[in-house]
Amino acid sequence: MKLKTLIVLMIMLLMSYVPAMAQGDPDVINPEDTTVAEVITPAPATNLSASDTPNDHGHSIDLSWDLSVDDGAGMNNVIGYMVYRATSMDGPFESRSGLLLKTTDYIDAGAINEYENGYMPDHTDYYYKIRALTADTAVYSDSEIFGPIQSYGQWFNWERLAVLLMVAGFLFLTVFFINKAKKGADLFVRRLAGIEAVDEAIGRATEMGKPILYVLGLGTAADIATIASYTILGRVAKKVAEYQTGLIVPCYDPIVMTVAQETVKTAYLDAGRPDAYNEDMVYFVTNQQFAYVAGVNGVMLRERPATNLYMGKFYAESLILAETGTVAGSIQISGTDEISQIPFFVVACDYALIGEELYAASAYLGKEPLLLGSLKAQDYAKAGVIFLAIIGFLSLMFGYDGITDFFHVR
Amino acid sequence: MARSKSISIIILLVVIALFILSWVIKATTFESDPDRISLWFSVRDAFFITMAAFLTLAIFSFLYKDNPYYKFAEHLFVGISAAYWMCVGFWSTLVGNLVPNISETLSTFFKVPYKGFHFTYFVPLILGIILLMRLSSKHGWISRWALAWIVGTTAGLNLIRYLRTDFISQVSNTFVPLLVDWKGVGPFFSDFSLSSTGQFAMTLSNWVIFIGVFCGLIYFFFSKEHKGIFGTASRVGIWVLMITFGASFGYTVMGRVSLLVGRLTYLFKDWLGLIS
Amino acid sequence: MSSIGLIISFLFIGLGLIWLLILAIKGREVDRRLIFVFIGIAVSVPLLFKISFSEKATPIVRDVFYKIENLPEGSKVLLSYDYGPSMAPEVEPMSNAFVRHALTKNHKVYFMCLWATGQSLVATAIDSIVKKEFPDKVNGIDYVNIGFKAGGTGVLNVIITDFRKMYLTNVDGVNLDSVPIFNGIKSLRDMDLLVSIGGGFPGVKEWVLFAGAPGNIPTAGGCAAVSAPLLYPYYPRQLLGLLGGIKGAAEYESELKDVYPDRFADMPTPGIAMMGPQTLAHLVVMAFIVIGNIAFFVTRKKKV
Amino acid sequence: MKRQFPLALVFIFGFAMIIQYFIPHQHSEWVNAFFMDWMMIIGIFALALGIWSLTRVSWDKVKHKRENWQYAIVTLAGLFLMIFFGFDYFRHFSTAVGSDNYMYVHFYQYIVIPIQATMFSLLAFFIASAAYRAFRARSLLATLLLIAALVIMLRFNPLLGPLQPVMEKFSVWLLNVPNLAAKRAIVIGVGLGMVATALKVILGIERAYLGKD
Repeated sequence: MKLKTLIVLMIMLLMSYVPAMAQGDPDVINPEDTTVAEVITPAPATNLSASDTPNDHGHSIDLSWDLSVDDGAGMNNVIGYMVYRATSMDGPFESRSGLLLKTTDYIDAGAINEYENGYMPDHTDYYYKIRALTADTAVYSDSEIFGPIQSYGQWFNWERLAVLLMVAGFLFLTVFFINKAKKGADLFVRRLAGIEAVDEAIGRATEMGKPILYVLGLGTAADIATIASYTILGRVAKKVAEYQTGLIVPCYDPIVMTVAQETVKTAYLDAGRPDAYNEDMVYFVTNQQFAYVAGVNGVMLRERPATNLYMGKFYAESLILAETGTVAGSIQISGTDEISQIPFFVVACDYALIGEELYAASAYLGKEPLLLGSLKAQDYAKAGVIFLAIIGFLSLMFGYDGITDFFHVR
Repeated sequence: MARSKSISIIILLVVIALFILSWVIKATTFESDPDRISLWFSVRDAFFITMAAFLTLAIFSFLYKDNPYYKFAEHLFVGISAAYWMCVGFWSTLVGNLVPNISETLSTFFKVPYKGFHFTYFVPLILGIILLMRLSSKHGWISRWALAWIVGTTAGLNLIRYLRTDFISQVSNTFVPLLVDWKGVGPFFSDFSLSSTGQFAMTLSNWVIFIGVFCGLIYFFFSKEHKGIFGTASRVGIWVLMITFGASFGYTVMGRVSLLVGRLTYLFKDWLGLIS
Repeated sequence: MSSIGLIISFLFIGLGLIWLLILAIKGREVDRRLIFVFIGIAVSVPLLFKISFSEKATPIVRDVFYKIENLPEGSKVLLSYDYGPSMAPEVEPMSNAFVRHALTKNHKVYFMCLWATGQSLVATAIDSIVKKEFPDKVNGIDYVNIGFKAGGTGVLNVIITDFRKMYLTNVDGVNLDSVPIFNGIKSLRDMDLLVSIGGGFPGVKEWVLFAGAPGNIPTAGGCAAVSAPLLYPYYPRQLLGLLGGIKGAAEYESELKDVYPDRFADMPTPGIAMMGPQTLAHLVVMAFIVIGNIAFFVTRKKKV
Repeated sequence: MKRQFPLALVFIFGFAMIIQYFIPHQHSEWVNAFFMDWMMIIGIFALALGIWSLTRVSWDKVKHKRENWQYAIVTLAGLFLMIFFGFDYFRHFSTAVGSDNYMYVHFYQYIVIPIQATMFSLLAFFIASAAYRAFRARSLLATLLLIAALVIMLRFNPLLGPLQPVMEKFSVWLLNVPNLAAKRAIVIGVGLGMVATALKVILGIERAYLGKD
């Protein structure tokens, strides 16, 4: 009974599709009329096969079959299919899908957890059949039953092999070059104007007796740009402590604030000036984009910092900050990986680190071999990308798309 | 000094007078509005609309120079917004998300549907409390455990996420055919057209993309001196970057002007009633 | 009225710019505040005098318009308000136009938002447009608002397989199973069109990457001008069309007025109205760039 | 314990997160799902620290009568009034969405929203002043920047007449093609930088943020 209502409902749902499909007599859909109409049992779907869904967490089975010969041809009375499943050969079978139109495959996925509705346990024998339905709820035909089949989770997602190879390759490169650097190999690094300017800017601030403003941006603790910014802040704070210049770090995200406090404190300790550290150098303003900007603008105009450093994630506020900084007469150095904001920093700041340069900056400032090693690894990876791109072009030219497929990660 | 002080007091008095004037006028115009049921409502609504308008003007005054009105609006904004996010966070995250997963008593107290006990929600609770240990000068170092957890998890999770969503998809999208729909030299010239979906335009675009990406990447090389051919490529790379930045900048002007239009519409329409 | 305004503003701005040009040739730098004054005039005068220019929809906008136009009546259209009040002036005209268009075509409209700040904006849209202009449309049958859930892309990951894992009720607290419009709707895959309005994160890009592309669901978007260049690459394959900034909104509005001249005769067209200030402001910015360059070359010559 | 344990935590959790991506098993999927939830909850505790910091800095200003101390009172008053209204659930408590206290809602609507939108709209002025100052043909790079911006700005200028559709097409091409190339180059670089930074953090090479003592 329940099944019947379900099918009636499905058919009613189908009504909305009828104009688009332009098949089947709309009158037949009315359940009351179907008792009169004479319908012949259609041919069943054939070649049903099932297998565990690959590269997943289990609780799911892939099904495929061939269309009934009466679907869109022959007697042309099949309106769609439904998937049925049972835990034994003799049933009871329950429906697992809605009405599937002209479909030859289906993924039967259940809930993962026992407490959820529709839980589908792994390592259980399942039997499947496909029912070809006609407009008459009582007239249908079932395919042969396929089974038993079990679902289970895999331990490795092969579709993501490309990512694993990249991570592993990059990890190897990084460790390799860091070791090389440790052994004293001289690693050349080209100069980056924006980073060299940081040193000068700290010196300038000291001469002028004015503080340095460091803005970590709007990134949350979950952004790697913010992590990169902590490390730059660490180096800047250390120099600031050595030169005994002031440092102001207004924060947007409270977690970022705590990390930044820890970073600055460590830097002052490293510089041998723990006494000069003051908890209120790094403070929280507010967790709201433009309120934060209003607050930082105020600091710029009232404290008149000699240098403003913007490092991290920035959004629309980038230009407000940079223009106010210009009015205040500060030297401004920025770095962000937020592509839509780089143009504004490039236009309005004295120096702008573009994208990857932000991530390279901490290595530059530290000039530690360990960190320079990772820059070398980055370069090799870029060379690898260029190499791959060329191989990709060539292979596409010869009509082979295996390489592009390999890098197509779902 | 005394003179500038008296001038600023006069300005303040004028501002207050204008504020009251606007409030009164606004309240009387509301009075005739059938939607507002009582005098009290019109007075109250008129106050809020006038305040919003004056705060808008206070922020605009910043364009001239820093001044007490901007300072007032700025400080008020900082305080109120910080508290607002605190309250939103408390109600939607702690009450809406944490409480229903850990305690039935608290769920009833806050009138949220209890979802059942989930021990996993104790992890953030404990980490949050550990983080609060910062306030203790003696045990503050314990809070680093929470920071370490956050930074470690973030680093691992985002490393993968960016590799997947941005990096690899961009790399694989770079694999574009450099000869679109190539059928030979003859057809290429005989069907030559400049239409944007035509073969020539598509091929040209793909070449520009290829060279742009290639030179852009060269520009980002750190461990090699940008000299010779390498230097030329890197220079082409920065050209492409600059053209893009200029284009983005030019494109954004439109959006920013729209925002200003929005604010001025508020002033002209909702406050002054100059336009309908 | 509008022609007087046009003359006044052109006179004002034109003469002012010529004066500045003369100053520039003499080698004087323009005070930034003067630039601000010009921008202020260029934006407010057209607004006060209602100066507007005619708009014609570009293909990228037409694609969205005719997608909604050509869907069969009663199709399911999901509108996600992924923006806050600060972005509203730019993208609200778009969402209003989408709502009007979809309801006129008798589509079923599902409102939601990925931004907490979108909630009140959806409510405003329902109160001021749906209830006032479409009084015969019934909440729960013709449209529904399921509101906001925190989690951004996480929400999309869930609702692409099952709405009910994320949303138990609509905003009024009614169980989704008792909302007629949700009958037979399990996930995003049951929608005929997804429209995300908003330019930040999460926004159109996330809808494409986490819902439209994996679920193979037609996705259209409207976004702030700043994010449009970043979204162009997804058009037309993953994104069937895009309204970029107020210009996109104006084009959509004019298309709507062209196709339904009677229905929308009195429709407010904030998008079109905003193009007047846009055009003048762009002229002013360009004029200042030119003046700046003249000043630059003059001073350089003097130094040499 | 003070230094080694956090580093170990970073290492273990960092690698666990990387590995879980490759395991489609159910035990790894909830880790991903819960992380964001957890971060938000921790974020609220951290926000308490933030409010504490804001209060202390403001109070310090008032106490020592530093420059502009009067305005610090405004901040504190706004903060505590809003917190008071926001937590006023005994009378007005509605749902988990938040307080629906009249003052709370109206403060948001008539103070936060207008100021926020106005701050944002300042950009219209700043974008003009930045363009005036920076778009000068000083060098080849600056000239390229300038020309690209002008071309894009010209695209919907009705005074341009018949040239307008050409400009429109060209600017769309500019946004579609070179823009795409530059974006890809930046994204690929940024991706590598991120991976490098994340690896340095996980391997404990970058540890400035973890304190010293």
